[in-house]
Amino acid sequence: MSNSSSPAQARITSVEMRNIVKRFPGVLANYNVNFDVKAGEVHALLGENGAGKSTLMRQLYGLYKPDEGQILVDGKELVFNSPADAIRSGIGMIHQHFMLVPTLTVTENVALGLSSTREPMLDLDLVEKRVLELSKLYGLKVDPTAYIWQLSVGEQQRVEIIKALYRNAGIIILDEPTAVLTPQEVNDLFAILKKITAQGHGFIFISHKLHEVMAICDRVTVLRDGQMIGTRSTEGITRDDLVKMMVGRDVKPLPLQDHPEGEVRIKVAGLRAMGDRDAETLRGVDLEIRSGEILGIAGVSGNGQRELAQCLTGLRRASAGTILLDGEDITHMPLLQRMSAGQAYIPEERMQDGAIREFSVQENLFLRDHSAPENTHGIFLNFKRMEQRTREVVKEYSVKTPTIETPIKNLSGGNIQKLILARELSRQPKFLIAAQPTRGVDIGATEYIHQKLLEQRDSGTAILLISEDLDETRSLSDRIAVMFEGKIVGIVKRNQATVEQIGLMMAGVSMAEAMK
Amino acid sequence: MSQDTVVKNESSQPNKEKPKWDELLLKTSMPFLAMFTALLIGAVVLLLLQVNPFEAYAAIFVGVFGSVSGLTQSLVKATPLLMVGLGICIAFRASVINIGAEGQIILGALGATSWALAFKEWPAWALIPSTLVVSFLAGSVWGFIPGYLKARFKVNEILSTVMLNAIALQLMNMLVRGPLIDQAGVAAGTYLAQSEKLPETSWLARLIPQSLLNTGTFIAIGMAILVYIFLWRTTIGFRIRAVGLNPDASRYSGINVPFYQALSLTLAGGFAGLAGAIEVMGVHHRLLEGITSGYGFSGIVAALFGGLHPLGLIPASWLFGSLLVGADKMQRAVQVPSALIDVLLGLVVLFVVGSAYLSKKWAANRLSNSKKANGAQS
Amino acid sequence: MEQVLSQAVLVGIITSAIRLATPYIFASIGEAFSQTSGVVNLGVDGIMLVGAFMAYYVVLKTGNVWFAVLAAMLVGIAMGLLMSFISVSMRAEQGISGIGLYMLGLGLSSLLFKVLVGSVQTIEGFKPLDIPFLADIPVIGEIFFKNSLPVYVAFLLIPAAWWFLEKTTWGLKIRAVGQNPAAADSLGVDVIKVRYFAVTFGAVLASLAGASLSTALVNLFQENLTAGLGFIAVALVYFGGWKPVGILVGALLFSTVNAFQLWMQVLGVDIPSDVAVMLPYLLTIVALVAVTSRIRPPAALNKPFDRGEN
Amino acid sequence: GTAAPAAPAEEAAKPLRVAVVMPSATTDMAFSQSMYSALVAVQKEMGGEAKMEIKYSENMFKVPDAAAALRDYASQGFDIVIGHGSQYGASIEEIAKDFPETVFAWGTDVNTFGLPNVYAYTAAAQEGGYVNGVMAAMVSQSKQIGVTGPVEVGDAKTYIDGFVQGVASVDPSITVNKTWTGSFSDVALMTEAAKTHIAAGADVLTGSSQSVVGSIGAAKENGAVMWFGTQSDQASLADKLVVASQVYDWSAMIKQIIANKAEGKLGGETFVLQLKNDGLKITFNAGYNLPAEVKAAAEAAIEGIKSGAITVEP
Ligand SMILES: Nc1ncnc2c1ncn2[C@@H]1O[C@H](COP(=O)(O)OP(=O)(O)OP(=O)(O)O)[C@@H](O)[C@H]1O
Ligand SMILES: Nc1ncnc2c1ncn2[C@@H]1O[C@H](COP(=O)(O)OP(=O)(O)OP(=O)(O)O)[C@@H](O)[C@H]1O
Ligand SMILES: [Mg+2]
Ligand SMILES: [Mg+2]
Repeated sequence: MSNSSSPAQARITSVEMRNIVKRFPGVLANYNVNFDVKAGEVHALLGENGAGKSTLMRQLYGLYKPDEGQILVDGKELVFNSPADAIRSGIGMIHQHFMLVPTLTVTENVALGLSSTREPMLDLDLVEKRVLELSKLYGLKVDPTAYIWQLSVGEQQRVEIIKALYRNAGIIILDEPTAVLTPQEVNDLFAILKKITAQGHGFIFISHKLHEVMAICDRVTVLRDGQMIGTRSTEGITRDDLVKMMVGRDVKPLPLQDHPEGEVRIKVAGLRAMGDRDAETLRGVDLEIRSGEILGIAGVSGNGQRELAQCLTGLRRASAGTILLDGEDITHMPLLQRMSAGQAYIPEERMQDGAIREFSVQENLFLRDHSAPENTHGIFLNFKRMEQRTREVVKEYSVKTPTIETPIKNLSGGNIQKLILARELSRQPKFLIAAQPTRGVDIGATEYIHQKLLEQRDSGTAILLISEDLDETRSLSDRIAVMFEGKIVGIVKRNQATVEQIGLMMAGVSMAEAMK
Repeated sequence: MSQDTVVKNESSQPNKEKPKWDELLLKTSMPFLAMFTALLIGAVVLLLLQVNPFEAYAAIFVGVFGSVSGLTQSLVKATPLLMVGLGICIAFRASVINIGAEGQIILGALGATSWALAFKEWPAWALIPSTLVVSFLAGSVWGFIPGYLKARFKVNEILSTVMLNAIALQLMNMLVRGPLIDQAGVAAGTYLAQSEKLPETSWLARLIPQSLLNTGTFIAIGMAILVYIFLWRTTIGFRIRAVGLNPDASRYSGINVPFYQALSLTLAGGFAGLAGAIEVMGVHHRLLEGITSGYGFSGIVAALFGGLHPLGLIPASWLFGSLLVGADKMQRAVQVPSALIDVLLGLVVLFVVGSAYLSKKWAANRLSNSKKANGAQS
Repeated sequence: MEQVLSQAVLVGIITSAIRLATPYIFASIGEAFSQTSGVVNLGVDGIMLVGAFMAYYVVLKTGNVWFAVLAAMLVGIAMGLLMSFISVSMRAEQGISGIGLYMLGLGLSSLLFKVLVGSVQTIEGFKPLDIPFLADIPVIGEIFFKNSLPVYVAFLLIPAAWWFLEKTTWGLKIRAVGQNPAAADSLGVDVIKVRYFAVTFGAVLASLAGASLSTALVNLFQENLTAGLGFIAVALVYFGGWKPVGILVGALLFSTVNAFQLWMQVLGVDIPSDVAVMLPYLLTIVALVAVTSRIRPPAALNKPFDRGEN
Repeated sequence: GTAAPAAPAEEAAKPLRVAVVMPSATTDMAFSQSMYSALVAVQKEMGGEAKMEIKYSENMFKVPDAAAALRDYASQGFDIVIGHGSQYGASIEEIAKDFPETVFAWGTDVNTFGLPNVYAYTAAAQEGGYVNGVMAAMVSQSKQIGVTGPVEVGDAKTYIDGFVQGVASVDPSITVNKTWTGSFSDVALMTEAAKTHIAAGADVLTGSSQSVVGSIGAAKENGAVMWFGTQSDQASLADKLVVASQVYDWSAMIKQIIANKAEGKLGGETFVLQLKNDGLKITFNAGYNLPAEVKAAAEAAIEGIKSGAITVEP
């Protein structure tokens, strides 16, 4: 690319949004929001699910056009008709769902949309050189020749950052960048952000995790219900203050409680399985979960957690080993049968795997159990009973929906997650697998989901919790199993190990050594 | 969740039920508007051909709606469209595109013909239902093949069904000139590519004298209702729809996705096969070349007109059938080249599919405008 | 049976296959552009018909094949823009709009033929063009270097399309837009524009496919000249895994089997002609079963792009 | 359309109204065109549109549409309604019963269903096929002849059968190779089939149906291969290479039907186009320099068939 291969070019130093109003059909997503960010600072944007954070940022990046209000770059008012305009003005954005083309290489992803020095031919060699330069300058380690599908989530994020820097972005928006990262990756990211900020870039940082905001941000702006609550400096502000601004009340972390353990519910021995790319990713996993116990799995993503969950649910074939549920061998039992045997599953990708957007609340609630005897008359669905049950569940789990016929694509993300939770918990499972149950979910909803999981535990369910949020794992789990390269490195009781010790084990250090 | 969030959600969630009525009106009137626009362009073509468009379009209207024969003809045409369309609907709901109805119609017609000729002496009450079942099975074989290839080998169904259409055509050519050929034609030295006449006991009763309208039309309407019940009231239908909307979530819910995709194609084939049987048993009383009449393709269009809904398909296939009949009438009345019919139909299809987005967008805009006032006050 | 295997027959089969493959290559490469950008265009056959007619008509009236090529390209552009407008701007269900386009093309070409020409007349289209020196090589020259210009162009199209898609900035954009339009959009790539381009370019090639048929291979036009060839061309794109070389293999396979069956009939080999005619279709399906599991379609294929803002 | 403004009505007499429904286009250079041309010729002979009105529906490949068209024409009061396709038989049988005053004619077939108002007609295509075969055998140098066609049915089959007999009558050692493409519209494949014959050594080609125009194109491109046509005069497609065509001339039959009607006879008869009754004609292409002895042999074959000295099996 010609323009930014000359790094000498001036970079923008401030962006300001004034009195932004944005409406969607039936939703006032932003109302009179004022927001600004300067070079050298990290400015946090906080708010519950649906508060309007992403919408505000999409306007800054030219994806949406504001209904009212102005955008000023270095004090000059500009109108963005498309991301191309925003990019040209020096703004970059990294979306929560990465905007990468998996079938292209890192270099090709960076070069996409740029003009080449050798039009019409690509100048991928030049781009690659510059990518390597940037990666050295900011400590962003990536292999430019790798295909995106080969990269870990953290690496993909680094590609996104390089993409923005390559385009000489002065101000970069990060929409929930840490939601998908492991604690290590979060630390790496923060180090990178500090380095880049020091070199005169500014960041907008969206997150639901307040300690992250406190750790890395200079200022914070809170949105609630599309409206601006205020902008504060992070100096001298507490977590509780922020919660109050966001939610309008206090939300306290759950008190940790021990509880009596029951029988062994689930017993996994010597479990092995192949991954998606024809390599063995589960390499002999042994674990036990008792009734009334939450076992948390900690580990850097890609160490077999996904495959473990899939083997347990029956979505992936185990190549060796056994899984016993209440003593019964279910290793090769199809998913459907396992469900009737009392297994439940909250999948990691809730919109992709957990629910059907076009289906109604009721249909989604019976996605798994629609053929259970009580829901059918022969091959016909028993609508009366399903309707009645839906009403009960929606009420019990306070799922906010206009009607039970409403397609869930019209529900907020938090409510969809509650619906999935309701679906899985309301069948009173013996064994529940919960993968990333609160990813991208705001504080209030997170609190609610945690509370429900604990209630379920207390009622005797064995729960396997897979979460990349180590705080969540530590605060909910009775025991924590650390996974590394397809094996369990060690299992510790709650409070038995420090974050650092778990972190060491996640890096592959043996339990004995880590606990020293 | 807390009390506050509940309140918040309530205020930001629009009540989706209220605008339903005008949305529906917009949705239903839009295709007609689009059709009107297409015919307007058609009028220009007619003018270029030195034909008075009013006269031409009046011929369509009067031709179809002005006489019993016009009405019955449109119903005769609508019947196979409806039947094929039902199959397309089922497949589409499972997110499978069935381009193979042409071949499936042929198989159904072949099955019906062979069966009815083989069991000539059976009484009507046994022969008719069994022939229908055989044709359904024959058609479903032609749907099962691409279904199985998709499920087992991930072979794209567009490709395999296109190929199977060609194969079915040759199969019919072969049979209708070989084992199934009308011996009368051989005796007379004409060697016509058609089968012997079916026994009268296999004919579907004609309903109105001097017309081809037969009980097949009722069978098709009955099937439409059955398919509706099947898709929306049964567990299998539920799974088919789930698979079509989100295969991942379906898999995560224990639904065997490839199986239901294959099943939907198999059923689609069966319905197309029935269409073939009705053509043979109700209209021609024998198998002859060109039996599909392109219904395999126009059935797709009819299914779309019907919003891929079995019940919507009933009026839609009738409308589309009327259009086809009317266009023929127009051709005869003003003696324009028959190719003009394809031009008009092509325009109508393009405009109607293109208009769906506009109506969606307008509906959304109306909603947004009506909420603007509310938003500003809050 | 030894006659079947003789060199003359093999040469004959390959020569026929190369000719027969020509329109498929044009049309399939065009469709590959469209599909790589995420748009399934089932209207190829209709575009081919209009292109075939226009080229034919221009040769009939002017005798100039170059004007004919130009005319075919122009109508290709028109048909491509129409398809783009309906499928990309109006976000229509692509399978259906393609069928609409097919009907329009079928009707339009027949109507124009009827009104402007009337009855079948042959024309002097592209003449066989012997490549100097190369044409004199025994066997090879006979097979490859004594064809008409469109045949050469079709085969040159394979590396050209590969180069364009893999090596140019526009090719990169087309690939990206077909895989993840939102990502391309977020980098300032105009998804709509890229798709318009790919669909229209594909339509131009489809139109040229029709022109190659009417002005080089059969030198005439009649109603429904293509006889569904365009649908096979679409199928070949899936077969070829959206790669020019794969498409070449598919087109050659299909046409070789077709040429083979014609030769078998001519040589009086005792197979029913219907079975012979079925052969290419059957074989394509069988071959597909072998290759298909490794092929992944563009992720955004058949998915209209909408930024989500109203 | 054909309907130009009618000439001022000089007479009170209404014109004779004739309607025809055809499976392909009036311009197909083959079956449909042969009927349409005959009708137009008769119309001209009778004194133009004032005397005889012609309406047509072409490309009626779909039988129910054709049936609707036939019925519409009958109910609009047309005097003679022609279903020009063997697939229309069942429809004709039904409709004719409903309109006993209307004359129906259909073909190619021989069945009048025992109805007094239905004519059937067919062409003894094997006769012209035989004559063409005699000539083909004589002009072929390579002793190899190619036949192309879509499918082996109807008059395509009888024509070829006659052709093969004609060839054999001259020289039984000549090989006649046949290819069928399975499609009525796939001209590209038909062209390639012809090229295959040529590559395999054939120097004379023949074939049936509208798609043979592709084969003629191939012959023309080659420049040295001869063609024999059937159904319509195909000389215009390649004026140097078409040797002769068997032409279906339905005009005598049409005139006969009209005359019968004037006498009150509405049907119940089967017409067979034959060389004998001038329904079949062999037209020699003036542009092709046919050796005199070949022409003489052809004429001898024609006479032989007319007189019954030569019998050609269908
Ligand atoms: N394209 C859209 N069309 C209609 N409504 C939308 C659209 N995008 C967002 N909304 C609505 O606007 C509101 C604000 O959404 P937004 O995505 O900005 O929230 P957010 O603060 O980013 O939430 P989260 O924390 O879940 O990411 C929500 O009510 C949402 O449903
Ligand atoms: N097109 C849309 N129509 C209606 N609601 C939408 C639309 N797009 C998004 N939403 C709603 O916006 C909210 C936030 O969406 P989602 O969580 O998918 O994205 P996000 O997390 O805000 O974005 P990002 O990935 O950039 O952080 C959800 O409530 C979702 O239902
Ligand atoms: Mg967001
Ligand atoms: Mg979010």
